[in-house]
Amino acid sequence: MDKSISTLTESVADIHDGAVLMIGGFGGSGSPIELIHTLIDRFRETGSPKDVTVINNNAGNGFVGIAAMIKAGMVKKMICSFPRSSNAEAFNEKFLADEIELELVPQGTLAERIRAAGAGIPAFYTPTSFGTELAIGKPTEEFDGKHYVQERWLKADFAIVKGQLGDKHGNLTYRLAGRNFNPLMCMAADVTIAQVSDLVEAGGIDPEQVITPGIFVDHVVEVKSPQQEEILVRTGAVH
Amino acid sequence: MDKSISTLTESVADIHDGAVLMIGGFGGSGSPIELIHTLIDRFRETGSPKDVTVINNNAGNGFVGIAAMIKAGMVKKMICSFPRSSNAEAFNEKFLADEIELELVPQGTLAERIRAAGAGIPAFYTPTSFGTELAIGKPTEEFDGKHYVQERWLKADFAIVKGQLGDKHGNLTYRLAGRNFNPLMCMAADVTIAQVSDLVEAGGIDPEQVITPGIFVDHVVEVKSPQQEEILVRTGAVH
Amino acid sequence: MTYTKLTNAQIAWRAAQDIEDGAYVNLGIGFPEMVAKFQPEGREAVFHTENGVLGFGQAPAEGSEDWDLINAGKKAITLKPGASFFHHADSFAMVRGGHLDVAILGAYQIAQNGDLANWRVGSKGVPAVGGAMDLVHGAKRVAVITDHVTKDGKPKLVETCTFPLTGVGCVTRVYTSLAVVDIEGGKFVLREKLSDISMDELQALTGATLHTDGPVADLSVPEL
Amino acid sequence: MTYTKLTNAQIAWRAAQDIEDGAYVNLGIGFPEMVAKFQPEGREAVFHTENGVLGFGQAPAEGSEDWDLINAGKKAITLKPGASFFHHADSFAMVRGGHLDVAILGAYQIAQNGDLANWRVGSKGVPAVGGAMDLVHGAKRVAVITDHVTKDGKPKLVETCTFPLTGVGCVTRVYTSLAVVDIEGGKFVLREKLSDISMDELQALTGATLHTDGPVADLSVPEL
Repeated sequence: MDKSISTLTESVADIHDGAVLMIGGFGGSGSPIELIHTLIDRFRETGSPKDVTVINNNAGNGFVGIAAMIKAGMVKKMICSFPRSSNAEAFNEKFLADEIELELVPQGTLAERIRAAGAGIPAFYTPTSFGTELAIGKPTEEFDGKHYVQERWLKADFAIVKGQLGDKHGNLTYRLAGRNFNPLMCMAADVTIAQVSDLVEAGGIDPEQVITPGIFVDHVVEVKSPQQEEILVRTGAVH
Repeated sequence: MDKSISTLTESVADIHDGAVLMIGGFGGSGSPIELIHTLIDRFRETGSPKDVTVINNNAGNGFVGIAAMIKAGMVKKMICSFPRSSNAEAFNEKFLADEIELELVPQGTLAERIRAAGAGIPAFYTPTSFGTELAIGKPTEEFDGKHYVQERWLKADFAIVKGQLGDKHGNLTYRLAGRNFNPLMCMAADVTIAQVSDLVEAGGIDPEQVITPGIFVDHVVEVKSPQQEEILVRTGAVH
Repeated sequence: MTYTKLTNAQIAWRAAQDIEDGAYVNLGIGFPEMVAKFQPEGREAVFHTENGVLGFGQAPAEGSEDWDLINAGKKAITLKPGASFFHHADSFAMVRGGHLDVAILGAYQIAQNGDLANWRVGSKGVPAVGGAMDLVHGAKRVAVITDHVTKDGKPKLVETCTFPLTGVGCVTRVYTSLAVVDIEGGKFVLREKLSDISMDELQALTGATLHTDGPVADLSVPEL
Repeated sequence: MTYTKLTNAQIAWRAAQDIEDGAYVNLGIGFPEMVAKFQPEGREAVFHTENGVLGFGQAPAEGSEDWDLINAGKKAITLKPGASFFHHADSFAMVRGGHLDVAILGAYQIAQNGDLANWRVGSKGVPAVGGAMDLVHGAKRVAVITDHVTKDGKPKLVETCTFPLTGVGCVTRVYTSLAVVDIEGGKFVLREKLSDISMDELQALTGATLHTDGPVADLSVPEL
C-alpha cells in the first residue's frame, strides 16, 4: 500500500480528453497550482487533455491556475458558483465569445452535490434557489410546508487537490482555510490525486487528525514549498 | 461567549417531558454516561423527563446508561439500528411487553438522516433498504436506472454527547472511535449539551483540530475522568 | 431634501446594533463586511465565512497576509481564540441548517413580501451567485443593508422584484440610508426613519406602501 | 456423504484469498470477522468498521483494551499505521458511496438473483439491522460466507428468499462450506466445489439450479 508518486508529470498522466475534473481550492487558498500547471504543460506539449470540464467554486484569476487552463483552450465547460471576480478575464472573454460553457450552481449546493456524490446519495432536497431562475427545470417538493428543490449528485472522473500532510495510505490534512472543497472532491471523483507539502510514512499523521481518510485518495505527490496562487495572481505571474 | 456550565445537574435541567433526545456514543465508546445518569437521577427524584424518545445506534446494555433509562421507565420510544445485543434485557423486556416503541433504521441511514437535519436537507435518496420491509411506505425513485428510497431528516430537541476536549465556545474534539454519532447529533438538535474530559479556554484547541465547531454546541460541562460504559456493563454495575 | 442620508458606515453601524452577544453572523461580501467593525462594546459576535472558517477577526497588517487564511470575499483574515476550520459541506450545513443567527446581505431590490434580488441585474454579462442563495434560506434572520434608492434614484424597496430573485420571502429587516423597515405579513412596516425626512418624502422614495403599526422611532446614528 | 465440509475458518480462508492487495474491506460482525486472520502473505488489506475507523488491526491483549477503540461488533481493536477516525456519516459515505472494494457478510438465505436475507428470520423477537442494508448497496463487491445449508439441513442458496430481505440483487459471490458460487445474470454459477462431493450431491443441498459455464475447480483449502 503505497500511493505515492514521485513526479507531478506521472501523477496527472491518466487525465484524459473530455475528463470531468474537480479542482480543489477556493481562490488561491488550497489551490493545487503545481498539479494544474503540470496538466497545462502536458496539454501544450501533447494537445491533451482537451475538452475538460472543470468543477471549482470560481473560474480562475489572472494568468495562472484555472485561468491559465481556460486561456490555453483546454476547458470546454466550467461548473462553478462564482466565475465573476477581479482578474477573471480568461473566463470572461471565452464566455462572452461563447467559447466556454457555464453551469452556475449556488455555492452550498455545489458543495452538497459533491458531498452527495461521495456519499452515494443520488439526489437531495435543498431550500436554496427555490423560486429563482437557477431552479428552472428541477423537480420541487414540499416538506412540512416549505418548498425545496431537488438537486443531483455531482461526480468527476478525477479530482486534483492540495493537502498539507499526506501519508502513503493517502491520508490528508489541510492548511488553514485551504481545506474548503478539497476533502469533498476527494470523495466524489473516481481518481483523486493530491499534492502535499509533506509526504510522510503511514503512521506519520495522528489518526484523530486525519481530515481525508486515505480511502478517498488514489495518488499522493509531494510538492515541497508549493506556490500560493494568490501571490502569483497579485504579482501578475503568467503560466 | 461562555457556554460552560458548572454542574451536570444544571446542564440537563431543561430537558422536558416528551423530549426527543439524541444520545451520542456507539456502545460504550463515546457514550456520555454521566449526563445520562444525571438525567435518570432527575427522573427518579421528580418524575421528569418522562416519555422521552431516545435516538442512539443501540438500545442500551446492562444496567447503566440508556438501558438504565429504559429500565427506569422514562423512555417512550427508541429510534435505533441495533437494539438486539448481549445484555440488552432492559429494552428486550419492555419491547416484548409492548411497553416501548421502536423505529428501526439502518445504521447508515440513521447517520445520514441526522446529518441531513443538521445540514438543512429535509430529504434525500439512498439505495439502502430498497426492496426491504424497512422501506415500506416510503417514496422511491429511480435515478440513472437504479432504485432509491427517500428518507427524511431526523431532528431532536436535545443532544447529549461526550467529547474529549471542549472549549468555552463549544468547540469539541473526540477520543478515538468515541467520535461516531457525536458530531452528527451536535448538528441536529435544537440544544446540544456536551460533557468533556477537559474544558479549556477559547483558543485551547487548535482550530485545525476542532471536530465539532462551537456553533453546533450550546452547553459544555466538564467531567474529568469520565466512566467508560463498557466497563460498567462488564462489571455488572447498576445505576 | 433637507435631510442627509446615512453613509454606508452609518448603515452598517445601525445594523450592528441589532446583533446580540454571542450571535453567529455571516456578512455578505463587500459593503456588509463593514458591519463587523461596529460591534457594540461588551458584545461578542462570532463571524462565519462560507469558505470554512468560524471566529475570524480583522484583516492582518498589509504584508503579513497568509493567503490560505481568507474569507469568502478572498480577503486575508486573522483568527480569534475559539476559531475553527471545516470543509465547504460542513460550512453550508451551518448555513442551510439554520445554525447562523443572522445573515446581512446587500441588495438590488427587496420586495414587500421579503423576496430578495441581489445576484444579477439582467441577463447580460457573466452571472455569479456564490453563497447568497444558500444564506437567504439558512440564517434564522436575514437582513439587508442598502442605500434606500439606486444610484439613479429608483426605489430598491419595491412591490415586486423585477431583477432575478436570490430568494423568495426571505428578508425580514432592511437597513437603508433613510430608514429601518421590517417585512411582516407581506408588507413593509416602517420602524425607524431619519428625523429630518418626512413620511411623504420617504414614501415617495419607496416603491411600495410603507405601513406603520406603532410609533416610528428616529433613526439615530453617530458620526462615523 | 463421503466429503468433509469446510470449517468456518476454512471458509474464511478461502474468502480471504480473493481480497487484493490494498483493498478496502468491511467484514460483517461475527463469523466474517474471521476473514481478517487469513490475509495472504504480501498483501495488505485495509479494514473498515462502520463505527468510524479505517485501518484497524487485531484485538489487543486481554486486559489492555481501550473501550473507546472498538469495532462495529463492539470488540476492542488496535490500530495499524495509517489508520484514521471519522464520524458515522463519513463512515457510511465510504460504504454507500462505493469506496469499499469488498464487503463480506453472513447470510440466512441468498437467492439466485443476488437477493440477500441476513438480518431477521421472522417477525418475532427484537429486530436489529445495523449496517448490513447499507453495506450491501455500497461496496463494489458484496460476498457472503456461510455454511451451505442451515443447521437443520435446509438450503441457504435458494430460488427466492423467504426471510425478510437485506438487499435486492446485491450479492455476487458466495463462499460456502462446500463450494464457491457466483451470481451472474440471475443464476447461481458454480466455480469451485469440494473434490469429494458430487455435482448431484451438491445440487441436492442447493435450493436452486447450479449452473456451470466452464470447468468447476476444486475448492481446496489448508488444514486450519
